This record gives sequence, C-alpha cells and structure tokens, in this order.
Amino acid sequence: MKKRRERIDRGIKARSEDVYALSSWREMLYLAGPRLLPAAAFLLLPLFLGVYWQKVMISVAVFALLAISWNMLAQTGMISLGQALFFGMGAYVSGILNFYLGIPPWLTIPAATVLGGTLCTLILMPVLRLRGIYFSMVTLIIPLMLVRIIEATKIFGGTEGLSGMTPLPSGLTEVYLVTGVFLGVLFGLRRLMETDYGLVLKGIRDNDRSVTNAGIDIFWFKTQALFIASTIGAFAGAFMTHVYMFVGMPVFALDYSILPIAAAVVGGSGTLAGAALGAVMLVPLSEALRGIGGLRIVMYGLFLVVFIVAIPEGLFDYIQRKYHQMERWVEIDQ
Amino acid sequence: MFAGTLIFALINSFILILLAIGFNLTFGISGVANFAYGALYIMSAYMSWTLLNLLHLPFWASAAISIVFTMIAGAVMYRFVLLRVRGQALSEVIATFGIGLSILELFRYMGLVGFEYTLPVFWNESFMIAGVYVDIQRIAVVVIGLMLVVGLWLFTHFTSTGLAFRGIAQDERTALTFGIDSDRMATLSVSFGAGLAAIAATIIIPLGSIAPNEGYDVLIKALAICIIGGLGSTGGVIVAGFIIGFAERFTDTYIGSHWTMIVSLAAILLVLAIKPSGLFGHQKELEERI
Amino acid sequence: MLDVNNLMVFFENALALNDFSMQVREGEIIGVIGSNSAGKTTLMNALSGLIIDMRIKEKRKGGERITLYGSIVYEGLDITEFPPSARVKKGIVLSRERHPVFPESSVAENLKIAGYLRKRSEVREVMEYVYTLFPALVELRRKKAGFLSGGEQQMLAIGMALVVRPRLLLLDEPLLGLSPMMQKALVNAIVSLNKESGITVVLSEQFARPVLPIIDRGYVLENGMLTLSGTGAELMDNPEIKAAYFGI
Amino acid sequence: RAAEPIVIGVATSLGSLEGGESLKAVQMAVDEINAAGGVKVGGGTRPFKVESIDLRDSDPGVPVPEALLGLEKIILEKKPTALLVGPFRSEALTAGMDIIAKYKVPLLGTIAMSPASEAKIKADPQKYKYVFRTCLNAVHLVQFLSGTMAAINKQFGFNKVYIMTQDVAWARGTADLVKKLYFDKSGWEVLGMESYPTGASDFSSALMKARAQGVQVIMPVFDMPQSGTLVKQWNTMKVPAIMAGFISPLAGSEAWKIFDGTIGGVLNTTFELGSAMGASKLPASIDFMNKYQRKYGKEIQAGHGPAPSYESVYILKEAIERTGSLDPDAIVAGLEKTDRRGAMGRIRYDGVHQAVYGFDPAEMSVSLVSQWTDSGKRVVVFPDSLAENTIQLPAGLKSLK
Amino acid sequence: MSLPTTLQVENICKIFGRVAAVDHLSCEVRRGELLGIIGPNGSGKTTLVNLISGYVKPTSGRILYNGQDITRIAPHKIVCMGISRTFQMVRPFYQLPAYKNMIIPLYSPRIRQLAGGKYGDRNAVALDLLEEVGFERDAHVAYKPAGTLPQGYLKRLELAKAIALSPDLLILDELFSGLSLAEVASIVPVIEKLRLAGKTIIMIEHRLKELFRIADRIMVLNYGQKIAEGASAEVMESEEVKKAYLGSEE
Ligand SMILES: Nc1ncnc2c1ncn2[C@@H]1O[C@H](COP(=O)(O)OP(=O)(O)OP(=O)(O)O)[C@@H](O)[C@H]1O
Ligand SMILES: Nc1ncnc2c1ncn2[C@@H]1O[C@H](COP(=O)(O)OP(=O)(O)OP(=O)(O)O)[C@@H](O)[C@H]1O
Ligand SMILES: [Mg+2]
Ligand SMILES: [Mg+2]
Repeated sequence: MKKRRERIDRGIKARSEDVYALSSWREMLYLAGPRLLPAAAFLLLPLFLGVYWQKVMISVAVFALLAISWNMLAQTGMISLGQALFFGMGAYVSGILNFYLGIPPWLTIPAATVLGGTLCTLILMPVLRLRGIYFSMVTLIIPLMLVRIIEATKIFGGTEGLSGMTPLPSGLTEVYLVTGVFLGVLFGLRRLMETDYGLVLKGIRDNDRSVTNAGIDIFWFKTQALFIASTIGAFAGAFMTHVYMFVGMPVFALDYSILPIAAAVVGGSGTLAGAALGAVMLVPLSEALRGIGGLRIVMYGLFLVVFIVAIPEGLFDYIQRKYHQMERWVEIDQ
Repeated sequence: MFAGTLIFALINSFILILLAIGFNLTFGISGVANFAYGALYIMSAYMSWTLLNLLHLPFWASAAISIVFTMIAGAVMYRFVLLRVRGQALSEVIATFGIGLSILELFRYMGLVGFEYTLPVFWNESFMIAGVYVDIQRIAVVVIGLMLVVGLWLFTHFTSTGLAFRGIAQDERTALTFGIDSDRMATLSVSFGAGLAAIAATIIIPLGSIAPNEGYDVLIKALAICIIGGLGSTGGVIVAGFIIGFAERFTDTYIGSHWTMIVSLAAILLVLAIKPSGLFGHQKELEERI
Repeated sequence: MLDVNNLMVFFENALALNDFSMQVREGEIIGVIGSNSAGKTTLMNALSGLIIDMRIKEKRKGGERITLYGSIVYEGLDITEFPPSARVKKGIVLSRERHPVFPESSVAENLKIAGYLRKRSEVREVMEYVYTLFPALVELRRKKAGFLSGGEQQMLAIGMALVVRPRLLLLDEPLLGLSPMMQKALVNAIVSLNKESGITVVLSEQFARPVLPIIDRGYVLENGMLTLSGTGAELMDNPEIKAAYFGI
Repeated sequence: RAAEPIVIGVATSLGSLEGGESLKAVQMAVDEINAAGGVKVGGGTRPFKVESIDLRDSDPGVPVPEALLGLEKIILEKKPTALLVGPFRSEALTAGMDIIAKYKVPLLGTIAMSPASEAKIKADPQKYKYVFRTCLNAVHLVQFLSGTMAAINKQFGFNKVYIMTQDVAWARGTADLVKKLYFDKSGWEVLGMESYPTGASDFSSALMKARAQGVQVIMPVFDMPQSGTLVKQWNTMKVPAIMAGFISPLAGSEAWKIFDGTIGGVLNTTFELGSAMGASKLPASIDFMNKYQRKYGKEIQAGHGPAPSYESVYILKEAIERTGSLDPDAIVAGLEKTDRRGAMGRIRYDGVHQAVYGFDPAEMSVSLVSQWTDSGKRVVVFPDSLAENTIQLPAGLKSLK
Repeated sequence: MSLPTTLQVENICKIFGRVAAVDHLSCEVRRGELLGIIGPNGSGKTTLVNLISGYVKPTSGRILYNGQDITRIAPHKIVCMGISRTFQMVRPFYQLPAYKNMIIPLYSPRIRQLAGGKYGDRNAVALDLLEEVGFERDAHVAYKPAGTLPQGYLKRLELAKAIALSPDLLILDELFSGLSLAEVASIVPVIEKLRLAGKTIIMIEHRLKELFRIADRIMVLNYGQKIAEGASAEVMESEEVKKAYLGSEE
C-alpha cells in the first residue's frame, strides 16, 4: 500500500458561505483572528513603545504603504521600480505648500496626497502602453531624472532642499495618523481588489488583450489603478515631510523604490497583506541591525536573500497556506 | 572642440557598452536576472587590487585570477540562490540585489572607499588625436569593447551554447524538450556575464577608482542600455550605448555638465516612447500578436 | 522499447492519470486517444520528463504538489525520475501541444536552437528536410516565430522536434490548427519517418479521424483511465470508438 | 565606584574617510582626557564615553530621513550630553537641525559646511542655538582660495581660470563667492564654471574647453573620491594649467603613491590645520598629527574633519567645566565663550556659532594651502604666516612675468 | 438576399513587412448568417478577424459595421458595439478561476448598458454560461485556476467569454480545433441557439465536416485573397480550392 500526503482546506464552509460562517465563536475567531490581531497590535503598540520605536513604527507604516501601493500596481500588471516618484512627489508638494505658502499640515497632507497622486498619474500616463520591464525601466528613470532636474535648475531649494516644515502636533499623533491610514488602506484595498472591479485589474495583469476583448478600456483602468497607487505613495511622502520637517532631493532616493519591492517579495508578492507584512518584518529588522554598526546593511542584504531563498513563495502566502490547510497521509489503492 | 567631443563621446559609448555587455548576456539574452552585476564588477576590481598590492602578483596574473574567480562567484550565486527562486522574476531580482547590496556595503564597511583603490593603466601614454590628447587606456576601451561585442554577437548567434541561452530566455519549458539543461545554461550565463563584468572592470577601473557606489551606478547603466537596446539584442546594446554615450558628452560640452544625466535619461524615455520594446526589441508586438 | 507501468499522476489531490500502463515497441506508431482532459498531455509530460521539472517549479512557488507513482522504463532503464534533458539525450523528444516556439527568434534560429544536441551539419541536413516537408516555412525563414500564424507555428514546432533526431518521438496533438492539406502531409511524413528512419512515434489526439489509419496500436484514455486498447484496425472497428472519435 | 560617564555621541558617516578618521580623533581626545582624570563637573570628575552611529549620509543614495532616524536613535537611546562630528551631507545637517532643536542636544559639527545651516541659525537663533561648527565653512574657504589665486597672479601673472566644482551647496557656494569677491574684482577672466553631480566621473569636456580657451589655472572644489579622476584626466589630457583648489583625494600624504607621482605642482587646500597636514610653524598641529599616527599607526589622510573633531572634545570639556553643568542651555552658554588654542590655531565662535578662520594661527583657526613638489612632498605655500616656500611653477608652464 | 448587411469589408489590405497577409479583400456578411472562412495556413484568416475586431489597423481599405465605419475604432469600443471574437490561441486569465474569467466580460460597459444598471449576481450568470458551453456544474472545473485547465476546457471558456458579451456579431477563430467529436457535437447546439436568437456568426475552421454542417456560406482565402465563395458543396468543387487547400484526393 502506498501512501501520499494530502492537503485539505480547513473550514471551506466558513470561508465560502458567509451567513453560516459566523455560527460559532470558533469559526468567528478563525476568520477574524488574523485580521483583528495585527490591527489591534498596531493600535496598541505605540502606547507601550519608546519614542524611538514609535519612529520606527512610523517608518514601518510608511514603507508598508509604499509596498501596498506597489503591490496594487503589480496586481494590475505594472511592475514599478519607482515608488520613489510617488513618495517624492507627495513630499515635495506638501513641502512646497507648507514652506512657501505656510499652509498647515492638516491641509497640506490631504492636498499633497491628491495633487501628488494626480501629478504622478499625469507623468506616467503617456507610458502606460509600455509593458513589463520596459515600464519598470521608465518608472525607475523618472525619479532619477527629477532629482537631476531639481539639482540643475536649483528649484525648491535645489540640492539643499527645504527644511523647517511645520511638525505634526505630537509623536502619538504622527503614529496614529499613519498607522490609521495604513490599516484603512490595507483593508480598503483588499476589499476593492476582491470586487469585480479589482478582478478587472487583475485580469489586466494576466492578459490585457483579453480584457480589451471584453470591451473594457485597459488604458482607463490602468490610469485609475495608477492614480490609486500613486495617491497612497504620495500620502506617505507628504506625511514624512512633516515628520522630518524636511524635503529635498533624497525623497526620490532609490531606497523608496527598492525597499517596498523587497518587502513585497519577502512578504509574498501576490497579496496586499503580504506586502504589508514584509514591511513589518524588514523595517524593524533594519533598525534592530543598527546596533551592529557598519555591517548593518551587509546583514540586511543577507537576511533578504535568506528570507527569499528559504520561503520563495513569500511569508504571508506560506503562513496563509499553513493556516488554511492541513495535511494528512492517505493511502492510495491501486 | 567638436572633434574632441566626438572622440570622447565614442570612448564614453564604449565604456557604457563594456559595462552593459555582461548584463546583457545574462539578463537580456538568457533572461536570468542578476542584479548583483554591479557588485561583481566592483568585487573583481577589489580582487585584482588585492592580488596586485598585497600579494604583489603581476597585473595580468591578478586580472586573470580575478576574472576567473568572478566567474566562479557568479556560478556559485546561481547554484545557491538563483536556482531556488528560478521562475519568479521578482524574487530573482531582489535576492540578487540583496547579494549585491551585501557585497558593496561590505566593501564600504571595510573602508575601501578612497581614491587609492584603483588599478594601473596598461600603458601610461597619451596621443594627440584631432587636437586632444587621448590616453592609450581609453583607446583600449574602444578596441576591446568592439571585440567583445562582435564576439558576443557571434557567440549568441552561432554557437549552440549561445543559441541555448536565447532559448531558455524565451520559453524555458520548450527549451527543456530539446535537451537544453536550463539550469546548467543559466549557470553558465550568469557566470559568463560575471566574467564580462570582470573584464570590463579590468579595463575601465584604471580610468577612475574602485568605489562601492559605482556598483549601483553600473547596474543601472547596464540595465538602461540593455533595455533601450531591446532585450536580447546585441546590436541594440551598441546603438543604445552610442545614444547615451553621445548624449552625455555632447550635453556636457554644449549645454552643461549637470544636464548630462537629464539629457541621457530623457533620451531613454524618448527611445521607449517611440519604440516601446527598445530599439531592436519586438516584445510588445509579439506579446500583442494574437 | 518503452514500458509504462501503473503510472499515476496527482496534481495536488486531483488524479490526472490513473494506473496507466502502456508498452511501446521499437518502430511502432502508437496513438493515445482521448477527449478533453483525459490526461493525454499529462502522459506526454510524464514520458518526456517535463512533469519532473513542473514538480520542482511548483514546489519552489509553494503551489500545488505534483506526485508521481509507477515507473517508466525505457530500453531497460528506469527513467521515471530522469530530468527532461537526460531523456532527450536518450532520444525521447516531445513536441508540446499548442505549438510552443521561441517567439523572438526567427524560424531558422528556432530550428538551430532545437538542434542544441546535434552537430551543425546534422542540423542543417534535417532543416532541409523540414523545409521540404513544410514548404510554407521556407519563405518564413527570417520571420520571428511569434509572428507566424497558428498553423505555421505548429509546423515549426514539429520541425523543431525532428531536428533533435529523436528515436522516440512524442507528438502532443500534432494536427492542431493545420489545414487538411497539411494534416495529410504531416500524417504521411510521420509514416515515412517511421518506415525510413525507424523513428518510434507516440502521438496523442482527440480528433482521431486522420490518425487512426496509420497507428499500429492505440490506447484510449478517459478521465485519466485506460478504457480500451488495441491495434489501429481493432479500434476502427469498435463501434463506440467509431462514434466518439471517428465520426461517421 | 566609578563616576557615571558623560556620553558623547558621534553621529556621522563612518564609512567615509572624513567620518572614520574624525571618530578616531574624537576617541583619541577622549582617551587623553580620561587618562588625565576626566571632566570636572558638579564637584567631582567624570570620564567621557563615546557612542557612535553610522548615518551613511555620505552615500548620495541614502535618503535623509534614514540618516535622521539614526540621529534620533542615538539621541533617544544613548542620551548623549552632546553630539560631535555630525552629518556629512549639508542637507542632512540642515534637516537634522530641527531634530537637534527638538531634543536640545548641543552639536559640534565638523564635516558638513554648507552656508545654509548658518542662515538657519541666524534666522532663529533661539531655536537653533545648539548647533556649533568647529570646522571650516564655505565663507572662510573663500578667503583662502582667493588668497592663493592672488599669490599665483602676483607671481606668474596668470589670470585665466576655469572653475570646476561638485554640485553641492558648499562647493558651488564657495566657487561663486571666489568668483564674485575675487576673480571679478581683480581682473581675472573666468573661462567657465562647471558643476558636476556627485559621482560624476568624466571631466573631459570641461578640460577640453579649458584647454581650447588657453586656461592658466584650474580651480577645482570637490569632496568626493571620484574627483581623483579629474586629476588623472587632467594629467592624461596634458592640460597646460596649474591646478589649485580643493580635491579631497589629494589631501593625504598617500596621494603621491596613489597617483603614481603624477601630481607634482598641484595646489591643494587642507581645510583645518592638523587634518591631513600640519604646518611646522604651528607645532601644535604637528603634535596632533604625530599623536594620531602613534595611536593608530597610520597618518591622517582626510583634509577635513579630524582636527576640529579632536578639538571639539576639548572645547566641550572646557564648556562643561566653565559652567559646571550638563544642562544643554548651560553647555551652549559655555561653548559660546570658547577661546582655545589647539592644533588648528585659536578657536573662537562667531555670532552664528561658526569657528572663525583667518590667516594668523595666534588669532584664529587656520586652513592651509600646500603644493605637491616633484619629489612627492607637500610644502605649505599659503597663508604667509605658515608658508614654507613660495608657489613653484610646474614643469612645462611658462610664467608671464 | 433581403437580409440587411451587418458587416461590409471593402477592399481591405494588410501588409506585414513585404508580405500582404490580406490582399484587397472585399466581402460582406448578412444579418443572421453563418459565414465559414477556410483557407490554408497563413492565408490571412486570423488577420482578417484582427482587422475586423480592430486589433490590427489596415494598410488600406475600410470596414463597415451596420453602415458605420469602424476601421479606426479602438478594439474595446468595437466590442461594445457588439462584435465579439475568440482567439485562435486561447487567452484566458490563467491565474483566475475559470468562472472568474467570465466576470470580466460581464463587467464590460456593454453588458452594464444592456442590463440597464441591474445585472444581479455576476457569479451566477458566469456559472450558467459555463454550464451552457459544457463545464459540468458540480465537477469543480469551473473553480479551478484557468492555468491548470486542459486545452479543451480553455477553448470552451473562450467561447463562453465571447458569448457573455451578448454580441450581435460573433467571430470564432478555430473554435473546434483541439476538441473531440463528442465535444464539438456538444457545442454545436450552443451555436445553433445563438443563430436562432438572430446573431450573425463568422467561423474560421479547418474541421470542414463539422463546419459544413452548420455554415450557410463558405469563403475560401489563399494568400490573403478570396479564391472562392458560396455554398459548401459548390466551393469544394472548385479546382483552385482543391489545389490550395485540400490536397490531392478527397
Ligand atoms: N498543472 C496542473 N494543475 C492541476 N491540474 C492539472 C494540471 N495539468 C493538468 N491538470 C489536470 O489533469 C487532467 C488531465 O489534463 P491533460 O492536460 O492531461 O488533458 P488532455 O487530455 O491533454 O486534454 P486536452 O485534450 O484538452 O488538452 C485535467 O483534469 C486537468 O485539470
Ligand atoms: N503581426 C504580424 N507580423 C508579421 N507577420 C504577420 C503578423 N500577423 C500575421 N502575419 C503573417 O501573415 C500571414 C497570415 O497570418 P494569419 O494568422 O492571418 O493566418 P491564418 O490564415 O489565420 O493561418 P492559420 O490557419 O495557420 O491560423 C502569415 O504568413 C503570418 O506569418
Ligand atoms: Mg492536452
Ligand atoms: Mg489563424
């Protein structure tokens, strides 16, 4: 008698038929646990953390936002290598509004979010027809180019940047504002991607010709996805401007492009939650490594490799699979 | 002035071509993402430097050893890292990028950043050509660059290994059905690419110095050239190298040095706007063909 | 020449091929016939070793698990776990379904890539043969394969398999998308390859009408199970087969 | 029971030459002070203790918030009494000033030298009073460069200059000021001004242009390692001009070997006496360099940073002892009263907390300009108070006098 | 000949490089008709379909749909005007389950317009349509990712997607290839039903027997040109067709 390991989905019923799903506490916990627990952790943690680790949490949330925004684009078939564009655009817009016009943060942040997102969308719209790595390349180049333009024309403070922006009222405001937005965006976008609208976006990644063949204008849908993603990135940038009271060329740095992708890959590039999880892992890791001094980035790079090689499918996917499936040995009759 | 700019533009183009050629072999032609490319370039240079200055080996010997070593490093990297995430393009990119990051930052940590880390020129002599002095090293860049490009073209079009490289990039599963061992081929391609990076480093580094930052630059330049040439095309690398090389030098002379990057980046955007799959590429049309 | 014993293939929990056994003797033309999702492609992949590669790739991605039981014995050697490249070296060559070609290479280059294991002179020889077999390809030599029409790609895909000079040629739905004239030409070519070059052929088809007359023996698959086997003539006489696959 | 140490935070780019050697210089001063008993405060003595963090900001790819997070980390976790050395890049310093102001930790900066930080202190002295700069700043550098150019003009009659700078605020600012305050007023012809993005590595265009216009002097202002390439190219392209300015890789004693002895005749600035080079006429600077070499077995190579970093520790000690308190405002008050004679000459701060530089070490801190001889030595040629020789005309050039 | 013309192709030409894939071709399709197009491999059949559906822009000539010139209209707009097609090389959404594949056409502006805002449960409609083309409802096939489905199912999925758009003109490119006889037999009723509903259909096929059984009219292409047109029997008589397409005997 030969045996074979079989995988079985746990609680199919609980997940597919929502009305009956909530019939028992156990099932409810099974469903809500993985969602509520991290959310609760995010909301409670700042109260227990020191000022410095609160800052780290801010970084986590910012990179998580960038990673989510990257992932949302990736799910639409646009692999961006230039999240820095979104981040930087938001940062500069809010910086300019605050520095030159003295507009307070609670206005500049929303304004920069929308305006920054719109600008990014307008900049990238002409290249939406590019595919795959060619699109990636353009997104990689545009932020680099903006840096050089600022450098050459010396606008908005040139290489020095602008500093002395109005800070947000307090450390806790900062943390709660950004984690709130992060959780909202994460769960909101997850919901969105589950709708039929989200399905169309996923369809574009899979096979854009077939989407066209379904009578849908892929250009318009891609533009929308781009707008959503760049708005999220722009918010992160606008927010950071006020946290560090500074905006300058480095907001277009490669770090803001690469780290979100690394987060998404480590966490699981197929899902928004995976991208967020990646940021939650990588940013504190990078901070914890500060302790070892100069070798920090070296270790960071190695950790990245180890994560990816050890769990190629991504951490979130792996956990999700283990959570929802069980395995058992079955006999096969011949 | 014009003639001088022309000469330096030519040299600059060949520097770019040399930088890109190895990356083009691994990524463009065989479709294996090796984003540690810049790091391997810098690593081979440090290796030569160490052999030369600490073990006092002759220049040629240390260059040869480091080229071979870099090739081995590439192969090892494939076996132990890339192989495990093969087929997932992004994981490949990030994993190799992580390796590159580690290597480059390790060098920085070791303090290998000064201008003292450089390689000797082959022959310290300059010639007057068209009113400017040009050194032999720069002429060597052009000659060797040209030779390597032609060699690469012949290799990928006429040798079975080269053809197999092209096969695994386009459809790995189909390649398998013809007895092409895709893992072996990919290992070779990473290794050859690394070797070309090392050769480029041996020739180009003497013009400047070995700086970890350069590693990131090399990667981006190589990627850009490979893409605007059109993935998979060797000829594309030459033309792309020329476009950027000339754009840079002519902007530098006639517009201003801090516009060089802007103009060359704009040139890339322009090329992609007109030819969405690069100069010699057909990806877009092929993908959209029904 | 080839012995397939109790082959079972699971895609995760789904059974794609159930307890399938088959014998192929040197010099035969074998037909594997079955309708949709019968498991023909799965069988072909198992024979050519592609399934081994798929198993590794799925595992890396954390996707579904592919499990393989039973054995495949080729000339006395158990090749069940051999990777595809090792099998090609032994002469087992598959032309996959749905005309897989290298889209960015020209037609001639496609053929050259396919000739990876062969000497250049041999490749050139077979290429000539392919061009006479499919004259339509001659004009298209320099065209990128991705731009060819469906049928042209199918011709190219078969030509590529021939370039490898197989001893055991596996053809997965070779007639797909070919015009009646080309279908006839191909069927004749298979016969002549078999007779003259002694190539053993296993081909799978759902649309059995053109191939039934030329096969020595046939296996009928249904939902992964072997339902019937026999010589070509026997199958043609079987009323059920006639109705389902021959269409009178 | 040992007294609780006073923590000094060194936050800078430890991977850069300037940052690394500055940290070592700080450590050296701390060791000296501790060996001598420590700092007298509150009736007892307490030792110094150095905590360091790598801001990585010398690497142009590192975003400023990343560097600032490091700055915040050391402030919040190590609770330093004062910060030394400070950010490398100007924009990291200017942005970091807001954090310094927020946490009220005195900073004695010794690397970043942009005029922007002074402007900021000037605009809001109460808020930004915690920031001091012990190293040279752009304005003072202008004096030294102008002086050198004047000497060249006087000796050889040269008056055609080509200016090449790194595209960073301090370097550009310096070049602009030299042009405005000296070249334009003294009848020089500025043939061209090029600024190169950090990381640029091909300077052929400018050199070609300079040569075509009959250049006599090339004035470079660069602090990136790649600027060594400029020297190499200047060499291979045989540009017939004297090179005088600041190129960081030329500062140290090892440059001769690095450039294979091809830099004879080049004039280079050492930003602070004692960093990379001392002057025999100010023995304190030579002492400092020798102590460093004895301790670390290697000569200082960075022309900017180590000496003021070393001095800053003593300045801090004196400030604490002056007021007897570790309160930041008290320390600031103490620092403002600084008047110290050390390796770089006499150190005093001006109204915007910038150490005052001048030509006379008895009165002010000094920089120096030295010339590489054809035998691989560096000879001080400027300012006159320290000069060991006059400027020599490099081989192949003809004086117009 | 009283039926109005749905589609009119006027002297259309498409040149790739130096070769004309479609060469001065004119034809028309009348409402409710089933036109079969046959021809040797590479004779330009698919290219003609691409021209009609707007994926390829012609070198010269024009195409009228219900009297309107659609030559330069974007493909997705053409779909919304009621022309839908299948692809010869199937193009499903590989990562989505089969039934989710159907949601995307159901989401199109055309369907939303036709439904007038209330389109109920798309999933249910999707499953119904899949069942219609032969996906057994309970066999879980419809819930599997399309990437794991065998060719036969993908072909049927392709058809279902096209039907989901409730087109007026349906173009099927080699739908039957890769399907067994039994499967073809199970699909034919679907096509018949569409015809009864008054849809116009163009079919490209190499499976002549099956095609002739349902087609009203056959057009034969060779080298991008029309070499014969008419009822099936009539067309098969033509010497030219025999030579170019059918081969020697039969
Ligand atoms: N990668 C895969 N993952 C999951 N199931 C698979 C996979 N490949 C094949 N199957 C399943 O195996 C069964 C047999 O598929 P196979 O492709 O062998 O059929 P086939 O006979 O070739 O059909 P067709 O004639 O339509 O191509 C099908 O039920 C299919 O769903
Ligand atoms: N995008 C393209 N670029 C270049 N050539 C093309 C392109 N599309 C089609 N062709 C060429 O045009 C010719 C007609 O192709 P088409 O696909 O229309 O043939 P077909 O009649 O559908 O053939 P089949 O029956 O094999 O599917 C072929 O020779 C093909 O190579
Ligand atoms: Mg099949
Ligand atoms: Mg076709």
